[in-house]
Amino acid sequence: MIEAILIFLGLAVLFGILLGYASIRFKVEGNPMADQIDKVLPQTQCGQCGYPGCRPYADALANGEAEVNLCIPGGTEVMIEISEITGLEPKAMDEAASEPKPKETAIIDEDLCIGCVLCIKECPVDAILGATKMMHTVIQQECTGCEKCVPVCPVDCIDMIPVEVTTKNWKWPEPNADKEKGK
Amino acid sequence: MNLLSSVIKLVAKFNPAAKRWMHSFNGGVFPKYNKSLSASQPIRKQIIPERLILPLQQQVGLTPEVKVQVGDKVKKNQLLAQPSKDPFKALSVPVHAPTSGTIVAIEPVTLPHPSGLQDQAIILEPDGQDESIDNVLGVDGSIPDSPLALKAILLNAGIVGMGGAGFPTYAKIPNQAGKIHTLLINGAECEPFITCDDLLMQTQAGDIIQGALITAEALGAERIICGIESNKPAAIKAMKQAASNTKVEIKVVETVYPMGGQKQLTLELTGVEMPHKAHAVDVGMLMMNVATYAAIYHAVKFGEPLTSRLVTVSGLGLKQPYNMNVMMGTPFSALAREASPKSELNYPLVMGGPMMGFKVANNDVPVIKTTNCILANPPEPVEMQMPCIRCGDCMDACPVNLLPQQMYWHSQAHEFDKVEKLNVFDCIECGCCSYVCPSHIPLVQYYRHAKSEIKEIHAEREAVELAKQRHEFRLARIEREKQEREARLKAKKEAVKKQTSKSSEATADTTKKPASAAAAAAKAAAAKRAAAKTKTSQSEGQETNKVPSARMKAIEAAKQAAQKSAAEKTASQPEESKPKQADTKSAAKQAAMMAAKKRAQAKAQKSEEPTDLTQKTAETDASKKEDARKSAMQAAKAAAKKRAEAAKTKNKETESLSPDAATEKPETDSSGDKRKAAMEAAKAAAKKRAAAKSQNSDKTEEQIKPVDTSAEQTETDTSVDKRKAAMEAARKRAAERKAKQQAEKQDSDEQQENPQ
Amino acid sequence: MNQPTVSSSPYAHNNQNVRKVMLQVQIAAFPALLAHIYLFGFGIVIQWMLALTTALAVEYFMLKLRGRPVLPFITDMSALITITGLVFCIPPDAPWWIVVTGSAFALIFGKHLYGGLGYNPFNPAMLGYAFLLISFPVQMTQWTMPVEFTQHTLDFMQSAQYIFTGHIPDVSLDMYTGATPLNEMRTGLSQGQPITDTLSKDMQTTLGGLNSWAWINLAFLLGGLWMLYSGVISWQYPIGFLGTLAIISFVFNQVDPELYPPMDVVLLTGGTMLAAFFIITDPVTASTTPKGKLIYAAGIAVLVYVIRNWGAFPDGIAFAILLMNIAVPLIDQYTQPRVFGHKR
Amino acid sequence: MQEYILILISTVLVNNFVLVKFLGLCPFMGVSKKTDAALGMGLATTFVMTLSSVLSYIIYTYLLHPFGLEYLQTIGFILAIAAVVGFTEMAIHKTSPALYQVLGIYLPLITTNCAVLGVALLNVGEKNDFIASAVYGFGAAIGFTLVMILFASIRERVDASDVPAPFKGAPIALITAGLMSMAFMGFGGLVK
Repeated sequence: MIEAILIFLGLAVLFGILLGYASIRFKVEGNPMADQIDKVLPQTQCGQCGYPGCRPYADALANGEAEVNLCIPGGTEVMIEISEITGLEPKAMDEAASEPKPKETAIIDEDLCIGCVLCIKECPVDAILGATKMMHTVIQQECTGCEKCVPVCPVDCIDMIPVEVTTKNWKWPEPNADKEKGK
Repeated sequence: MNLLSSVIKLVAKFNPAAKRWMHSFNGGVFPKYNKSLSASQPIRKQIIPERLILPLQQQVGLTPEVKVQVGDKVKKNQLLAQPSKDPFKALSVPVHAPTSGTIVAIEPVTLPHPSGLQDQAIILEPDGQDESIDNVLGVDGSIPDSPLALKAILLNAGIVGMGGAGFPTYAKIPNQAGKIHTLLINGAECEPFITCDDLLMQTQAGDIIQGALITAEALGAERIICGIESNKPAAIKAMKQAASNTKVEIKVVETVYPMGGQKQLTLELTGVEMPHKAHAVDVGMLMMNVATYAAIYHAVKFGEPLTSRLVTVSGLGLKQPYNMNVMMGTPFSALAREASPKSELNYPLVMGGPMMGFKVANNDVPVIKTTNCILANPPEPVEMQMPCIRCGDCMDACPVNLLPQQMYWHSQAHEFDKVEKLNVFDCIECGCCSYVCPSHIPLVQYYRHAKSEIKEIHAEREAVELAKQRHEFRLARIEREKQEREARLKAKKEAVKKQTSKSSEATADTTKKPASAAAAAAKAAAAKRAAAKTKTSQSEGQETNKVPSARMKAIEAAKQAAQKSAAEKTASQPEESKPKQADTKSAAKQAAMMAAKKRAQAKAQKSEEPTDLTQKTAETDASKKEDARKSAMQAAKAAAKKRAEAAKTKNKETESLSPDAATEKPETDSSGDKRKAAMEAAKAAAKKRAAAKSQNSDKTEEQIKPVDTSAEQTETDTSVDKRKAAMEAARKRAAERKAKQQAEKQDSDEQQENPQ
Repeated sequence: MNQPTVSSSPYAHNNQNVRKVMLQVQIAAFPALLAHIYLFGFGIVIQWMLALTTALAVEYFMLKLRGRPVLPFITDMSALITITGLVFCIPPDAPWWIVVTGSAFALIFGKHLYGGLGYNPFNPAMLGYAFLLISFPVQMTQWTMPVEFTQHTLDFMQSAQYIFTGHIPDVSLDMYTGATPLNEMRTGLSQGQPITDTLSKDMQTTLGGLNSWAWINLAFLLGGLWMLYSGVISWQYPIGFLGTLAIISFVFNQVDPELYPPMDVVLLTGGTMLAAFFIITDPVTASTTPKGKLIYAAGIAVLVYVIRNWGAFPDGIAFAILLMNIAVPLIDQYTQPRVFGHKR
Repeated sequence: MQEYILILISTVLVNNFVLVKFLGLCPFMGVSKKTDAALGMGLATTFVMTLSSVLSYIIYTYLLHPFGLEYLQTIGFILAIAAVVGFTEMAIHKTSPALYQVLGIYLPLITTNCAVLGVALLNVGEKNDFIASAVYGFGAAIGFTLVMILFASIRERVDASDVPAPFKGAPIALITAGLMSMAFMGFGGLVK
């Protein structure tokens, strides 16, 4: 009996020392998970997740403080990717966000704009140009379509318009996308 | 060699696949060529249709700018549209009138494009006279002595690759002579049905050879090799005859599809396998289609722009297929009607051959520079698509050695990263795989779909990265501004304290200080500033109105420089790479915004009076100053922002600053952030200018709306050298920025250069 | 039709289709079928019809259950190829439920659960065969003795009776069933009898110098050569398989002829030729890159030889093929050909 | 020498831990969605298995057996395995964060991987000597890695297939595993 206790005590101490050494030798700084999540997020900086931007949400996710299904623009696809990274259970998205929307950008109706600069302050990527009392303009290819500027406009002059299809960005449709597999 | 080929021919009788051993690239197919349908017919006389449709948007590059108006009478060869930007970078070519007539409309029409989308086009109603302007390009008929001279002619003639890709020919040619050692002539018209190159070689062999010789001369190329498929004996004979006594070698190549592919024919003719992603220039070889060479000859010798081309009108649905020298813009339906269709043309025509062409969305689409064939094949019953049985026939047929069935497998499962890894971008979309597929899977369409998806994924990834950077930058800026504001508030409080104590003592002393104090607190509450200013005497404004206007000029100059640099950024891209449309757009947008801002500025000036009233401030002067100052501030900020954007991740310190501004505002200079200082200076300047304006040129300001620059000029004749210095500094800065940007641009371009 | 669906080039086709390919394979199996009937009696015809009925029923139900169009897929003849491959592996006078369960298992688990034609990672015929071999070893190793031993074969009715009832009145069946040569070699070896002895005993009764197993194999070879000629199958499969098998068996036979059978016996016994031309050439489950095909075929050959000589089963064809099927995705991944313009 | 080769063949092919003994099915199903992850998991398990089978041999032969404490072997082995796994986890976390990320929860799960404990226990049961123990553990791990990679590559292919809806995902993976197991029966009898 005493041998058993001694042997197992010895083993435990031995392994404890080994693991203790390893934890010092192989110390890892930082949380690589947040970076990884940040890469997956759509970077619209829309704040619809309740965090002030994509990075804060990623940090919160990495620390296990947030749900996986908060990213509305990312939709189900991003949610699944997040759950794969974090190892959390995938959760259903809100109904509105389950289908990814076609990409839209904000367009300011320049006749209506009163130049209040409210939208400029709101834009998370500095994609709106303009000055007080002057008409504002959205830099189209920098707009992430976060829609943050839409509610703040006092005269409702901002519209979300789907990106126009031209011969340059036209995509070949997938063959038989309609029939065959009803995925 | 001969023995071997005869043995192979013998084997091929038993096993058709043995024919594949005869050529140097993998695979290939042997479709029914049906070339005799149109090749046996003589070239028909040109028809002048009721109307010509000339789309502005070309295969690649930017949309050129229209130079005519609706109702204009034009003559043949007259310039109708021209690239607005530096054409050497815009990758688009001018559009010329194919015949004389009237411009009846400029409106969107369906394009000859697989998408069937619409875009702007010039509609020309021919008058039937066919009056032309001779030598519209103004050439003297001599051979251009440098690649640049040749490129200029090719650009003005609007010549693009006529084999199919439609890439502007001038853009394929390197700027220095001697870069190309071998010039290749592509006479391997491998698509079934098409015979236009065949007939061109038969009838205009001399022109083609001359065109090649001209090009070789200008580029300093030593060898000229022409590859013609063995199924065009008449063309071979004509070309051999025309090439005798010249350095042009005529090589007969095997008849196999896709022998006419650029890389395939290059390998066959020279034994050089072009590395993927490499351009012709990289291996010192340049290949062009026979029709392109003929067009070069006509442009260089006679100054004729490219306004017509030989087109094959063929197909099983036509009774009398033919070839014709067709004017650009002729609707397909008009040409098909000429060939007396067997039944009503209620099925879509195909532009190009059956292997690589596409069905047009509307049979009235016009002939464009890349239209080599109009095919009318009545629809056949489609075999049902079966699942892929991985038989590997597609792999055996693929001329690029890809694994089509694996690419298909992943494409249909939407695993696009794997498709990309299988080198889908090396696919030339020749259609061999679909042709042999026993399961009748539209493989090529899967790859096209996958390619556009992958491209979008990449673009999105880039956009995400950009958005992230911009957001992070914004956060940093907000943080910085917050800190600075606090610091400034503190400084200002002290200043105000001092000031109040001083102002009671001597008014003369304060003339300078309040200005600087106010400038430092440019972002602080307006009321406070107004209060501070009311204390200062009126003379301040008058006194400073000369110096600040110079500063204001500096801002203007900086703004303009920024604008210019933005424009140049797009323009100065390396010409062999396709320009990022986005950039040019953004430049245009920014320019537009500048204009808009100026207009708005003017407007704001105009509405000063009513604002004043509503604001109900005691001193109208002060309020005026404020309005103008605010707007100027915003403008300066915008300029600064743009500058910041350009510099982006680069370190901020390197940015040099106008020494004037720095010395003038020692307080702000100490803050360390030079850009900030510049902004500060600009703001101060603007404020002073506004003050000056409000006193000196109220009336002129109120009148100007569209041309405020001129108004500004009138008031800024003073302190010339200061302005010069400021402008010099601004220019330097702009140049620096430009260089940086260009470097970045080039980097990114190299990375994302289209592998095709 | 206001929104015409965009269709992509090419608009030409060489008019080959899956059905034609399958039909050619089926035709190529005919010489072997005829030889089989002559040598082993009509048992195989009954088995084949049983399997066909089973296949039709299974295909119909599975397609219905999966909600796929029945007619085009039931007529693609892939099931026919599967059962043909399977039937040749089953003793001609095995009980009826053997072939029924075997082909049902092959088609359901081997094909339809993976999504039907084109998606199955395992060769269905061999899956069915392996399944039967493991589940019913006794029935599967009791082969009908060929005609050179029995002098005459069972006629159609007798075979049918035997298959369905398990006995035939007035006929002693012991003389009609026995072990295959491969099996005999194994038992001989385990009893300390050298291979040469077993073989020479076998060779006492021959048909024109060859036993009937060799004849069947030659018939398969004939059909296979025709398929090669008509381009239905790639040359890499049979060449890689037979070549490797020949080399290994030659080497081992040189080392110890007592223990290892000679090359010609290895090549002409069991299902060697059936596998070489009909089973491993099934492109769905085989590797498809040019190099991969050779590796795949050679791998099967090695495994066949290993299992035949040292394993627990007399003929390792089924397991060898299934094992290489498992490796196919990896082989494909690592044997991609050099793409034009790319360096290795 | 021949003995070790036979042990190797036996553990890798004939008595494959996953497909014949049906041990370690949890990571076999869990980490086989991607070939890279499967390879990583296989390598990690190889490390753990070899080390733990040697360690458990030492513990058993020099500590438990002399004192007659054989009845405590399971708990002793688990202690050793847990320590090795903990060490491996930290090492991977440091050296290959990507792999660490990919392996996710399955890395700590090696601790309770029945294959690892199985190796240790079976090894003792086989009465192997020291080198044989190492070979046994290593062979078992190689067999595990081999079928992991093969299975993962097949799964990648099957995932892109038109599998009927009720069989998508785990069901078809289990069927595939079953069929693979059937194929591995072909190795039966290679080693007596």
